[in-house]
Amino acid sequence: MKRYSLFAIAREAFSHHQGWERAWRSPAPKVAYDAVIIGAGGHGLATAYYLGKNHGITNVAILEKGWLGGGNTGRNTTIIRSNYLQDPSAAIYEKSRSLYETLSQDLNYNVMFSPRGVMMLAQTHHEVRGYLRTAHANALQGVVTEFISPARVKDLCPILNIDGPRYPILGALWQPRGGTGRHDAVAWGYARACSDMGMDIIQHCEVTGVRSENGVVTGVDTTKGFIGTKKLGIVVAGHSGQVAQMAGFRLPVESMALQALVSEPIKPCMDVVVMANTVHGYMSQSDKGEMVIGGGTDGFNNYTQRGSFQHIEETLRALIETFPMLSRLKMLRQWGGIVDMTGDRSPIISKTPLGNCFINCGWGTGGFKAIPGSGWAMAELMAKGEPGPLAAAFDMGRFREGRFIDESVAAGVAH
Amino acid sequence: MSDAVSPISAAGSEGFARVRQIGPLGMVTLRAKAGTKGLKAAVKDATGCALPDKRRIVTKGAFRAGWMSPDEYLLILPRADVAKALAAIAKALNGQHHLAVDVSDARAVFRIEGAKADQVLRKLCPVDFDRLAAGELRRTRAAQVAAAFWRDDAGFTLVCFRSVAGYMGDLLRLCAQPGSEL
Amino acid sequence: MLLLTCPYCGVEAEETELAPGGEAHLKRFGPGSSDDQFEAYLFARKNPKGVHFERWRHAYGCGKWFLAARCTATLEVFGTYPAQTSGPPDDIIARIKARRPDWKGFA
Amino acid sequence: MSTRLTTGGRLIDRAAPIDFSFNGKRLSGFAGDTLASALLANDQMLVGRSFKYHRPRGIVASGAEEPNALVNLGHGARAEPNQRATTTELFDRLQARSQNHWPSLEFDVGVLNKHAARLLPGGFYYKTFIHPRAAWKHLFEPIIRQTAGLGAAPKDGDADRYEQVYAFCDLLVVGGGVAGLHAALVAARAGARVWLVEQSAQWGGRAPVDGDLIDGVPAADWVDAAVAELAGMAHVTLRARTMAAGVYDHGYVLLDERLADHTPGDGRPRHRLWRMRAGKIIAATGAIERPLSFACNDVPGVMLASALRDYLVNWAVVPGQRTVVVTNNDDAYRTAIALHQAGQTIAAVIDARDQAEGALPAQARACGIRVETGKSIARVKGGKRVTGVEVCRQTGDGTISNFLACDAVAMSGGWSPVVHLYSHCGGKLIWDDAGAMFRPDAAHPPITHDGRAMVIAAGAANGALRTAVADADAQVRIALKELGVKARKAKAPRQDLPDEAALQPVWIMPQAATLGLRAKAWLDFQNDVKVSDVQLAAREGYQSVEHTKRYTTLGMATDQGKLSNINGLAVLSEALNEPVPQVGTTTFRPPYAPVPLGALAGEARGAVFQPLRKTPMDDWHAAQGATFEPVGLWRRPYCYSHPNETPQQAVAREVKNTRQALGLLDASTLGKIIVKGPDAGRFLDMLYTNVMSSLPVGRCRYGLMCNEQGFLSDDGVVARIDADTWLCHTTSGGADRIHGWMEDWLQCEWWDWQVFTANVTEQYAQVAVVGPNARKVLEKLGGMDVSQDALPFMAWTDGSLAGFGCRVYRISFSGELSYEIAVPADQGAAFWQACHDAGAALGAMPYGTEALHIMRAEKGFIMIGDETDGTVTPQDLGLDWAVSKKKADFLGKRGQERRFLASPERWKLVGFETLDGSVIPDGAYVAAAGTNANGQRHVQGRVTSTYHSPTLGRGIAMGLLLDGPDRMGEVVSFAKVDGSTVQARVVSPVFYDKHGEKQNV
Repeated sequence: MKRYSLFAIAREAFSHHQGWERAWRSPAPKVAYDAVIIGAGGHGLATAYYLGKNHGITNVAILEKGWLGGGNTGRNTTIIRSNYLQDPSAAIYEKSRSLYETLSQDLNYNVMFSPRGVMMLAQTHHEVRGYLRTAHANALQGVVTEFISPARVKDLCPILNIDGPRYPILGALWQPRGGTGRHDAVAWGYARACSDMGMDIIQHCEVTGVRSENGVVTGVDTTKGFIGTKKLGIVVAGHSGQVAQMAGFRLPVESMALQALVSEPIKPCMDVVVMANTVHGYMSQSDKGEMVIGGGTDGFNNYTQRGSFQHIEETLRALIETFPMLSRLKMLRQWGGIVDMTGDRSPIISKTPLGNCFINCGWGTGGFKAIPGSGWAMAELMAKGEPGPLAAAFDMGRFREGRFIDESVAAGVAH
Repeated sequence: MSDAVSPISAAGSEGFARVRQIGPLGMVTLRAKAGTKGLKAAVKDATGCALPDKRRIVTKGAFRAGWMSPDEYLLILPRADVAKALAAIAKALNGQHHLAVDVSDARAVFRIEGAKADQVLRKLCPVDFDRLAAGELRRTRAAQVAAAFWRDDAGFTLVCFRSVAGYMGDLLRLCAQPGSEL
Repeated sequence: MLLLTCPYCGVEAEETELAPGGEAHLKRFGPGSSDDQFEAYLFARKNPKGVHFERWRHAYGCGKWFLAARCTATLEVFGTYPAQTSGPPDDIIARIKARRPDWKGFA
Repeated sequence: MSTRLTTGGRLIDRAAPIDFSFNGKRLSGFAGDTLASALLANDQMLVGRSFKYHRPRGIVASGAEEPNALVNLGHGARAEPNQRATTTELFDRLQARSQNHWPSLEFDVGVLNKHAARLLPGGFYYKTFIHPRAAWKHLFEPIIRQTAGLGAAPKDGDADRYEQVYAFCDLLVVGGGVAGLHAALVAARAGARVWLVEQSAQWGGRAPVDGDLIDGVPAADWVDAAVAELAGMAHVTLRARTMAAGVYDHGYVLLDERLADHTPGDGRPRHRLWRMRAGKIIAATGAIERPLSFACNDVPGVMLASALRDYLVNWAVVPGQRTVVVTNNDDAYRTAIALHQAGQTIAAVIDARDQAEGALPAQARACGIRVETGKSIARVKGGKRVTGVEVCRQTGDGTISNFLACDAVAMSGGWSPVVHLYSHCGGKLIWDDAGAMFRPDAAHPPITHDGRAMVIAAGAANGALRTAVADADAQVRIALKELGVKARKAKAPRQDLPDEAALQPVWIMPQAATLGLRAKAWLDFQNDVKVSDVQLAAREGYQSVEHTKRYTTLGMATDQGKLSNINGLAVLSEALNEPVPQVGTTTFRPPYAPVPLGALAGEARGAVFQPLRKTPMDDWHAAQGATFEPVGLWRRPYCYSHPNETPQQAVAREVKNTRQALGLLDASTLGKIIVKGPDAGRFLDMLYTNVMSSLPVGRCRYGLMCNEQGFLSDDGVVARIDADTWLCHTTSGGADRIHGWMEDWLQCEWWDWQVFTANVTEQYAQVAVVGPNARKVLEKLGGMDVSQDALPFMAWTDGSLAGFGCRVYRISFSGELSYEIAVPADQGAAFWQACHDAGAALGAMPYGTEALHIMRAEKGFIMIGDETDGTVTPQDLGLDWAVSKKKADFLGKRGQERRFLASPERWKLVGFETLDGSVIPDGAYVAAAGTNANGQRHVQGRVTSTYHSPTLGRGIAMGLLLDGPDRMGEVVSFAKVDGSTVQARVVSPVFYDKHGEKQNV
C-alpha cells in the first residue's frame, strides 16, 4: 500500500496525480473464507480490520449490498463522545473514542477526528441532576467529563443564547475530548486498510440467504453466488431484522427513520458540539462550514431512508430558540437513515442461536461514535467465539433477564 | 363563592380577523357507548339537543351537544345550568354504565370572527377548511396543542385546555396580524 | 408525513394528529407465562420490510386507538380498522393480497 | 464590458430606478431587476470567490441553479449569508457583500495559483495532515475551516417573522411555465381544486424569453391570458414567488413563499411555508441548461447560453460586447440570434458537432454569424474576466487552431430536466440517450398512500423539451383520471418551434483534452471540482457515484449540483467505461433550493415557542416575583424570594415556615383522572401494584404504577368517590401520559371491560394547606368540619370553605398536618387568595417546588424521576408493602419476576447522613473496591436525592445501596468528581418525624 502523506501528494502533483493506486480492490468473491461479514459500513469494516489486526484473521470477505459506507455511516451527524452513564456503554464508547484519537495514524488515512469538545446542555433542574450523576459516573469510569457553569458554556460557545426565557441554560456536561470525525473517511480508511491486509470487500453483493447445518452456518447465498464461511458476522444496522430473519431468528429491534440536515456553509462560528436534550436538538459545524443538525426519530417502522418532516421542524424550533442566529441560515439538505432500535435503546453485540454466527446491531441513533470500539469488540467475539469484557453486557440474553442498559436515564428524561 | 374567572384576562384583539375569549360557559363531558339506553334522553334533557351524529355538533339556542368520539359527547350550556344537566343525565342514564363530569373550568373558549377568520385557523390546524361541513365539530391540533372547533355565524368557536389559554390567545392574535392575510 | 384515516371518526388525519404505538396484534403474556413468551411479548418484533400491522392513536382527534396495515418499504396504506380485533379483517387482507401477490399473509 | 442596453428588457421598469450597494459601492438598477441583472448592468462581473481555491467567480446562470453569485445580504438582524443574486429581487437600499475572500474581492490572499492548486486534488485532505497527530486539531483543521465556509455567520437573532399554513388541493402544479399553466388550465376547467406555484416572480418560464408562439400568438400573450383565466376561478390558487421545496410522503409538499424578501420590514411575514397536502402533484419544473467542461470555463464572463439570453431579453443586460457561443446543440443558437438582433457582436458559434444544419443554425448563418463546426474551446483566456478563447478541434487533445478575442462566452451542453420533486420520495429516473439526460420513469413514480403515482412530471421536466405543452396536456389528463375528475375534451395548444437537430453529448471539451486542460475544466464551480478530480476518484476506486461525489465534493455545494451533477456523472461513466445509467445518479434530497431555517420553525418562537401551561394561580405567582421552573410544559414556582433573599435562602425559609406555621402550595398541576364503571375496581387493580378495589368510599390510598417491564412509572393518591368511581392522582406533568396509558389498556386489551375515564386535571385548582396551623386556617375560612374525627388522615370529603365548593383531601407529602383542597379552576385564584388572607395571621407563606422536594425528602418520600429513573422497581425503594402479593396479575408483575429484577443483589433505598453534616453532591456514587474488566471502578450505590435540610440544619440524602437496608449504621464513602470522598452513615430514609405523628393529628 502506497502510504499517504504530504510528500506523496507533492510527488504525485508533478504527474497530475496519475500515479495513485486504488484505495481498495474490487475482487470477485472466493469460494469460501475463514470469516464473512455482512455489511461494509463502518461497523462491519472495523470488525474486519480488528479481526485482522488483533486476531490475525485475514481470510475475510466483507459483503455489501450497495456501496461501502453507504448506510448510516455515510448519513449521520458524526458526533463522537463517550459521556455515557451506564458502565458498559461508557466502556465501549470510551474505547471507541480513544481509538478514534489515533485512527488517522493507524489507518494512514485522515479521518479528521476533531476533538473539539461536546457539551450537553442542562436546561432544567432535573437535567442538571442527571448530568451531575453522569459526571460522577464518568469520573469512576475513567471518562473525562465535567459539569460546567452557564458562563463557561457561553465562553465555549458564544452563539448560544444562555438566557432563553423558557429554558435558560443552567450548565452543561462537557466532554473536552469528544468531537466529530469525517464519516465517509472512517469507512474508506478502514476499507483501504482491510483491502491492504488481503481482505475482500465485495460491493453490490446482496445476501439473499443464510445456509446452516446443525445449528452452524456454512455460508451465505448472495447475488454473486454462494460464499462459504467458517464464521459469520451480521453487521447491517437498519436491516438487521431482515438478515436475522434469513438466519432464522428474531431480534428485539425495530427499524425507524432518523433524520438530519445541514445548513448552507458559513464561516466558523461554533467550535464545539452542542446537544440540547430538553428541547431535542443537536448541532455542530463541519469543516466545510455547514451547521450539521440532528433531528428526531419517527415513532413508526420505516425502511425508506426519509422521515416525517415535523421532526425537522421541531428540531429547528428548538435550535433557533437556543441559537437565535440560525434563523436566517438556510437548510441545504435533509435526509434520513434507518436505525435499528432495541428494547433498551442500547446495542447488541452477541452470539446468536447459530453457533458460529454473531450479530452486531441496535446502535440506534448512536452508531458512528462507536465504530472503532464496536469493531474491536465484535472482532474479539468472532475470533474467540465468546464476548470479551467490552461486549459481554451487550448480549441478547439481557432482554430475557430484564438486565437493561438504559441510557435514557441520563438523557434527562424520567422514563 | 366568587365569580368564575376566565383562564386569561387579556382583551380581544383586532387583526384581519377578530379574536376574543368568550365564556365562562358550562361544559359537561358525557361518556357512554352509542346505543346506551337513555343516552338520547340524557342529551335531550340536559341540552334540548338531539344526539349528535359522528363529528357533528347540534345547537339549540345557548345549548350545544357535540360528538367527540364514539363514546364521548361534549355538552355546552350556560354555566348556571351545569348542575341541572348533570342531574338530568344521572336520571336518564340511571343504571347504565356512563360517566358525566363537569369540565366547565377545564377549558378555554375563543371566538375568531370576520370574513377571513378561517385564515387564522388555517395557519394552525392541519384541516381542510374548504371541506369542513356545516355543523362539523373538528377535533385536531392547533400548533402544538389539542383543540376542537366548529364554524357558525361568520366565525369559528375554538375550545382548548384551560392551562394553554394564554398560548392559544397569543397564537391566534399572531396569526391574525394585519399584513399576514393569505 | 403519513395520512391515515381514523376508522372511528372518519377523519383523514395527518401524522401530527396521531401517535404511533408499535406492532399490532401482540398477545399479552402475564404471570405464569414462560420466559420465552414474556420476552417475545415485550421485545421480539416482526419489523418487516413490507406489509406491517401497527397501532396508532388518534391522539389529537377522537382519542381512539386504531390499527393500520401499511408497507414499511413504500409507506403505502392498505387500510385502517378498529383496535378491538384480534387479527386483520378479511377485506384488508384481500386488499393487501391484491397489491402484494407474493405477500405471505398475516402470521 | 457588461452593460445595460438602452432599449428592451421585458421585466424592468425604467421609470423606477432603485439604488443599492455592492461591497459598499453605490449602484443603481430598475424595478424588476434581480440583484444579478443589476450587478451585470453595472459591469460587476466579479461577484465572489470559489470555495476551495478562491478563484474569481462571476454569474453563470439566471435562476436557482446559480453556483457562484452568492452574497451576504443585509446587515444586523437581517444579515443573510449565501443569498443567491440570481433569485434576489432588487429593492431599494439593498446591501450586498461578496463572500469568501480576504482582504477584498479583487485581491484575495486565499487564492491558490495553479501550482498550489495542484497540491490539492479531490480528496487531498484524506491523504495528508495525518502527522503529527496534534497538528490536525490545532493547525490544519482551523486553517481549512477558516478558508471554507462561504458567507459570514449572522450574529443576531432574526428581525423578521415567519408563518406556516396548511393547505389542501386536488392537484398541485409546480412550475408556472407554459407546461404548468396549461396543466393548471386543463385541471381547473375540469373543476378540480388546483394550486399553481411558481418560484420566480414571473409567470411563463422560458417561452416568452425565447419568443415561442402558442396557438399562433406570442407566448407572453398566451401566458397573460392563461394567468388571467386561472386567476378568475375561485377554486384555483396561484402563487408566484413560491417554491416547492420538497415532496414528502402521502402528498405532502412544502411550499416556501417569499412574501417580503423584496420588501423587507414592511410588516408582513418574511416567508410563509405552505404545508400542502395534494391529491396529485404535477411537476412542470422545466429543465436546466448544462455547462460544458472546457479549460477555464470558470472565468467570469463564461455563462450559460440561456442565462445570457435571459439577461438580454428580460433585463436588457449584456455581459459582454463580443460573445462566443459554444454548444453541442441547436438551442444555443437562439442566444446568438437574440444577441445579433439586439445589435451585439457574435465572434463565432463554436459547435462541437460536425454538422449544424438545423433551422436555428441556418438562421444564425443568415444573420451573418460565423459558425465553426467540429470545434471546441481549448481554453478560456482571462483572469477576472474573459479576454478570449482558444479554439481547437473537438475530437483532438486541445491543440489550438485559432484564438477568438471576446469578453463573454455563452455555453450550452444541452438540458437536464428538473427531476428533483419526482425523486424526493423515490421516483425512478431513466436515461434518455437522445437527449443525453435523465428523465422521470413513468413506470416507477413515487407512490402515495393509495399506491398510485404521487408525482407526475410534465413538459420539459418530463424530458419533453420541445413539446412541453402537449406533454403537459397528456400528463394532466392522466392525473385527473386518477383523481376521478373528468377533463373536458379539447386539443392541446399548438407550440410553434423551429425544428432542432439532435444534440451531440459532449462531456469533456475537447474529447481528448490533455491532463493540464482537464485539471482546469470545472464541473462544480462553487466547490472547485474539475474533470480531473472525478477521474482521479474513479482511478482510486471511489467508483460508486456516491463515493465520487463525497470524495470530490461534486454537487455538494449550495446549488446541490444543479449544474454539475450530470456532467460529473458522465465524466465518471467515461472514466469507468460504463454507460451512464449503470453508474446511476446520486439521491435527490429536499429542499430543491435552500429554505431559511426560520421559515421551517414558523411562528414558534418567543412567547409561542412551546405551549406554556399555567395554573389558575399563575398570575399571582408572577406578581409575587416567583422563580419559575419548567415541569413538563407546566411552569411552577420554584420558590418565592423576598427582597434581598437568594433562592436558597427563600427555600430554607419556606421549609421552616411550613414546618413551624403554615405553608401554601399551588398543587394544581397534579394529575386527576376519574375512573368509573362496573369494572373500574378490577381495572385499577391491574394498573396499580396494590389493591384499589378494596378502598372504602371516602378514603384515600397511595398507589404505584409500573410498566410491563416491572419498573416504576408513576405514583399518586387514589380516592374512592363512590361505589364505581375512583379519582386517581398522578404526578405533575404525568396526567396525559397516564390517561393515555389507561385508555390504551381499555381500548386495546380489555375492551370488554366497562370502564370510562376522564382527565379532569384542569377542572380543578388544588391548594395544599400545610403545617401546624393548617387546620386553623381552614376553620377560619369556615364552612365545614375539618377536625381529625370528621376528616381523619387519608380521608376526603366534599364541602365548602369560605363559600367555595370544594373537595378536601387529608393527605400529606410533607409529613405535616396537611389538607389538599380542590376547587373549580375558575375559582382557584380567588380561593388561593382567600387562603392567604385567612392565613396571614397564622404565618401563611407560599412555598415552591424546591421546598416541596426538601420536605418530602426529609420524610423519606420517594419522588418519581428522582428515586426512579426507569430502571427502579417498587421493591428497590422498600415499597414492597405497596405491591400486592395476592393479586394474580397486575401490569409489571410478570416483569418483576425476571431474573435481574428478582435478584437479591439489587440496590435498595436507604438514607445517608454525612458524618460532617455536608451535603452529598447530586448524582454521587458509592464506590467499591477494585475495578471491573474494563478498568472502571466498581460501584455499590448512588445518591438519588440530596439536600441541605433547613429543618435539621445539615445534609440529608436518599439513595440506592447494595444490600442497603441490611447495612444500617455502616459508613460508606461517596466519590466526588474531584477524586475526594464524602463519608456518610447508612440510615433510615425517614429523617423527620419518623413515626408520622405530625401528619396524623
